[in-house]
Amino acid sequence: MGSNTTTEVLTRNAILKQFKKKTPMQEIMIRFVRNRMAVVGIIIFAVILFCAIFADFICDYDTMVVKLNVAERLQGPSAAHWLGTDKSGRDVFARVIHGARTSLWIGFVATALSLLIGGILGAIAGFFGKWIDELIMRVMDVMLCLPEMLLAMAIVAAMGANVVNMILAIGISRVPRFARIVRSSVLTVRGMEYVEAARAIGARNGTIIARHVLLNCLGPIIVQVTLIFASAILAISSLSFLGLGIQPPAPEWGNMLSEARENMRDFPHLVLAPGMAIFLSIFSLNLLGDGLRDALDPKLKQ
Amino acid sequence: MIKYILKRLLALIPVILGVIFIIQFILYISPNDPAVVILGVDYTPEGAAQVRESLGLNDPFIVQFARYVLDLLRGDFGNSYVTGEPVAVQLAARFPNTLILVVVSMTLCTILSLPIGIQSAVKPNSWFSNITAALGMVGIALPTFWLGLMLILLFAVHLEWLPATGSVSLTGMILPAITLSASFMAGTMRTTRSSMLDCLNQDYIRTAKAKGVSHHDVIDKHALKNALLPIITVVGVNVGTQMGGSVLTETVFSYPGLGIMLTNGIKQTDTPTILGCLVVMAICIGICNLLVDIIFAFVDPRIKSQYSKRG
Amino acid sequence: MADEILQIRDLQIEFVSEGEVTKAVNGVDLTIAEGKTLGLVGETGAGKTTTALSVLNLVPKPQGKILSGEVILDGVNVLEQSEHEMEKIRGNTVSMIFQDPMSALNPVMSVGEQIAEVVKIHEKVDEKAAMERAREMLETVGIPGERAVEYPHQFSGGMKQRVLIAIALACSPKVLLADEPTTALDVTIQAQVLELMKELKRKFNMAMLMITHDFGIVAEVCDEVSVMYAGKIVEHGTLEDVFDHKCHPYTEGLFNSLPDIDNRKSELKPIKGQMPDPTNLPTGCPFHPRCDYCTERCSQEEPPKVQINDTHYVRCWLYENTKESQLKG
Amino acid sequence: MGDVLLEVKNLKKYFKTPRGMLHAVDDVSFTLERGKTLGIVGESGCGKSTTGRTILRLEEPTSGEVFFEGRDITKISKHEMRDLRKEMQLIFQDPFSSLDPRMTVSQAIEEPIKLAGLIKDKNERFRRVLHLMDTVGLAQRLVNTYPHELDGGRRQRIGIARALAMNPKFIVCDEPVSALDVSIQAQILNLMKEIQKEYGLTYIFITHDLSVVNHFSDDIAVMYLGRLIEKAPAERLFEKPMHPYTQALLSAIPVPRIHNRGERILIKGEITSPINPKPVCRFANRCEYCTEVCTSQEPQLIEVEPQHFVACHKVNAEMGQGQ
Repeated sequence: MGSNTTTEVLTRNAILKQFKKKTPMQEIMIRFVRNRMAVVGIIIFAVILFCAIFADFICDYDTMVVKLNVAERLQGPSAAHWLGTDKSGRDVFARVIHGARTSLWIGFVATALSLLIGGILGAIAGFFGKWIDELIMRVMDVMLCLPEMLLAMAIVAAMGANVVNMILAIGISRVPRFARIVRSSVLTVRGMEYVEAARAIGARNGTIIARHVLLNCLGPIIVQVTLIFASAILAISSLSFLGLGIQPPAPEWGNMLSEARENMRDFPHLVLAPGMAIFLSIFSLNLLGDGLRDALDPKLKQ
Repeated sequence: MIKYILKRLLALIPVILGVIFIIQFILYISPNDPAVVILGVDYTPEGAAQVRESLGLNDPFIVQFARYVLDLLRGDFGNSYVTGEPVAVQLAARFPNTLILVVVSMTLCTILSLPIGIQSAVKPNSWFSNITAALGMVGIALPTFWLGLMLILLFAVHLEWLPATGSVSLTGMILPAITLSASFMAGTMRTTRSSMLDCLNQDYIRTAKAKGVSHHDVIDKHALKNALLPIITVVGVNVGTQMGGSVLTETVFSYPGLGIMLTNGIKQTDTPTILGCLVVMAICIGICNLLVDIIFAFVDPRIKSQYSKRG
Repeated sequence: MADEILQIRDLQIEFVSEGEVTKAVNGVDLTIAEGKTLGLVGETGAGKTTTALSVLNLVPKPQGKILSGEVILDGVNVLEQSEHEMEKIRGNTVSMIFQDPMSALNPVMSVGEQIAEVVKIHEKVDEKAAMERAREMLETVGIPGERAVEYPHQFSGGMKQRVLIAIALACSPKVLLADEPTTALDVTIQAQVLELMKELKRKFNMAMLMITHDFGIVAEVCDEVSVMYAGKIVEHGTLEDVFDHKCHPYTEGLFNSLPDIDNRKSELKPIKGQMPDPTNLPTGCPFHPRCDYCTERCSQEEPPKVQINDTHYVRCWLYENTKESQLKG
Repeated sequence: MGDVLLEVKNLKKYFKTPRGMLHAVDDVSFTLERGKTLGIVGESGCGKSTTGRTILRLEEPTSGEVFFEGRDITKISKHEMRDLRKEMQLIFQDPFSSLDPRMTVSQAIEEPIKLAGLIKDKNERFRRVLHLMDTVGLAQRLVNTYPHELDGGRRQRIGIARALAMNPKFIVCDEPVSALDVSIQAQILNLMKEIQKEYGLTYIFITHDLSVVNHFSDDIAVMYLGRLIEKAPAERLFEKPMHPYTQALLSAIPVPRIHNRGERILIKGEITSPINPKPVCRFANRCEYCTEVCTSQEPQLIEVEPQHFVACHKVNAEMGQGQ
């Protein structure tokens, strides 16, 4: 048993292990980690994500985030209130932290929604082609004629401003983007010779789609997911800023900015903090997306 | 060429009809009752029924859609539920303001970002290229409305150089235009840079160099003309996105344009106003796309010859 | 000799990317006499194109670095010329035709403009005269002059290559560098283009460096041939020298890899192994790992240039003693 | 006639294009005996690759029949066709795009065996993979390598191993060596000859390189714009090409020798594309012997001497006179 001098005795795993190499996934990781900006992006995003997940441990929601406390209104930064308080005496730091939770989860659900709908539509259009492709893409073209912001506003206008409607509005308005990117990557991969090669060895359509097409489409879609996540976060705060999204006293960066406007002349920190939070989330996601794009780019693989 | 333009123009019609259809459908399925908006405190079930009947809201959706389109052809956008005035009047007053803002900001954005993008592509590893790339990353991530607020703080509140409120005047336009163009500037710059870089790596650039074409002409005559195609597309798409972005900018600066009208319309659930604003913006964007297609045909001989031969 | 129009001496070029050094050209010497054609034969990655680009001083920077050597074109060392000086030389004294005609023409300029451009740069003529010349050049390469207003996408691959030849020849250069000009073309079109190039070479009386991997093309158009392997010229001679008295095992291997069109039963005797990795070239003779005659010495010491006769030399230890015996005999 | 493995009858494949119907393969018929190699040559756009793919039903034929071991495979269900794929394989032209970039060498070779369910035991299956790698000359240490890390020759060896994995009887080789350097090309050609002998394979060898096809094939078929215009045993075709296009094609080969070079026949013009072709000789506009009949009637493929088929009015007329 112990002898592994001949091929006969060696099992499959033993040989595979003997010549073990880096998988493409590991190589992508290495390329990603080498990219300094991408690492900065992922660190910033990790901090924001941490705040969002553990917001309740960092600051109590009921006492610090939503409770009115007129006695302590409009204070500057202090030991008790790191970023001061707003016009209702609520702790700005606590609101920014809890705002991360709002933005991230709504953004996440909205992105997932649009990926789901757009992905399915794009995949159908790409796989089946012909009239169904024509139909889906014409509808997407029409939707693209309406900027995402305006479409989202129209949906909120019709359905009313609340969390569910906002998810719907942001999710649906980003469907065309996903549909297009998924369709084009499906088309590219479908045209590759290795897909025909799989058919030539008798693979079924299902196997081809799962093993060869989808796996190879993943790269550009992942990149797009990060970028659309960023745009969803921006949309949430934009809608809330306009008063069409999350309503105060619930903490949201956009509505914080909107509320802070009237006092910004004397208390500029009120607009600085939530603005920086929006900026950093989008910035980090964009860096992440760019880093992923570079790491996944087959051209750099040589 | 004329045939090409006509063909594009015809293709625009179903797109605009489609946009109107989508917007109207979204508003149609809304649970909001227009009668409540119109009657306000005078609301009675009978009165409401009468209002609905007179507005034709009991008709099937497709009839309402057809009626709206037909009215639109006569320039009739319906009357506001809140004020009862024709929406068209309001639109006529507001739309030019938004258009001016978008045009100014577009121009600003293009004038600044094209040369920067080209320069940073020509010298891809220089400090200039690195700094502008970093600025671009920051610019893209800046939320428009926050940037607007910060600019007000700096230039209106602290330095007191410019008014905090936007208006259709030289000084009143500066801050809104900068705000609106900032994020697009970064995007246009990045596209210019990457499409220039792409073109500079093409074989025909090597051919041009081998001919003895000077460095300057290689960039101006050979690379730029090819790089222009994706840039034009992005600038075209920007117009649409800027229309969307103008809603936020106008709100920040209380600039009297379509954006504020739209936001107010939504808050008051004033359907004809919402519909009117969105339709005007969509038509505007459609026309922009048409212009891009036409410019494309002039720049790209592949489209031009396709039509000149058989047209 | 006075009539040498192009002379490359001890050229060494390497590329650096992501810390890896690719040794593309490792001490190339070659000369072309006025009006003669030299074939440069080798497989992918042998450094043929890089050698040709160095004549135009167009080795891509900053990755590409010319470590040593000189390229003397019509009496001037182009590697020492300023960019401005080079612009006057490129397209005028020396022109180049590239491998892929599909992407070598600018898609948004008419072919007439592209030919006229080179005329305008090098000969002080106005727009109209330049366009007139462009039309003449098109006729010269067998395309009706009125097609000058058309754009590259309206031409087929063979036609595009003709346009590129017209661009290259518009200013009657003394040297033409042709980088696999027919590889991307079909056989019958290749025959047309080769015929055209031979005819034009006579007409313009220029020297030509013909880069190819095909000995058939060499036999067709060249006077002399250099065989390149891993950035070095391993054998050089006249057509007779190389075709009838080939010396280097690599040259021999290349010929043995070609199917014999007259004897279809003949067996192919391929060279064993793969092309060496240019970032990690073997020591000694770069061909030694694939060579059937490899000795201890081959793997350690680089073989010198051995002159077989006046026109024929080879870089191989096998012929080390040939020189003396030849001299004696 | 010997043991016929493949018979193609009036095979047609048309594609719809914006400019009209593209007759990529138009009425092609031939038979191929077991253990032999048929070379199909022609220039780009002549339909040689489409012919190969249509025979394997990777493209559905527009009309016509393909008999494989006496069975018309154009009539069988997709399910049956999948089973039949074990017997008929394809080697691709481009060793760079025909391999899934996310599959290692061993995974790529294992895939067809797994899909066909030939060997259930994992270790046994893997031994088969190693055996195949050995057959095509891939070192065992490459099992976990990805295609992008290998050169063209090695990638093409993977492609051959994949094709061999299911013990096929028949392989269509679509320009298997045209992307490779000369020295590697000879290695692969020799390898393909060896495995043909060892496995008793029948090949269709598609290429544009006439000297390669001459070396490799028993019979050669020449295609032009979707039509089969001449077919003959390789020796005969090179000795006495009859169709003017074949003559020009053969004379256009740059021969790597400096003595006894033949005179070259240059043909004018360029290949167009067979979109809505008129029923005339498709070579007529480039042919120096073109007569009235060439531009009014389509020539049929006729056996002018044993095993030598030509579709040319001029040849037909001459042979008719001769008899």
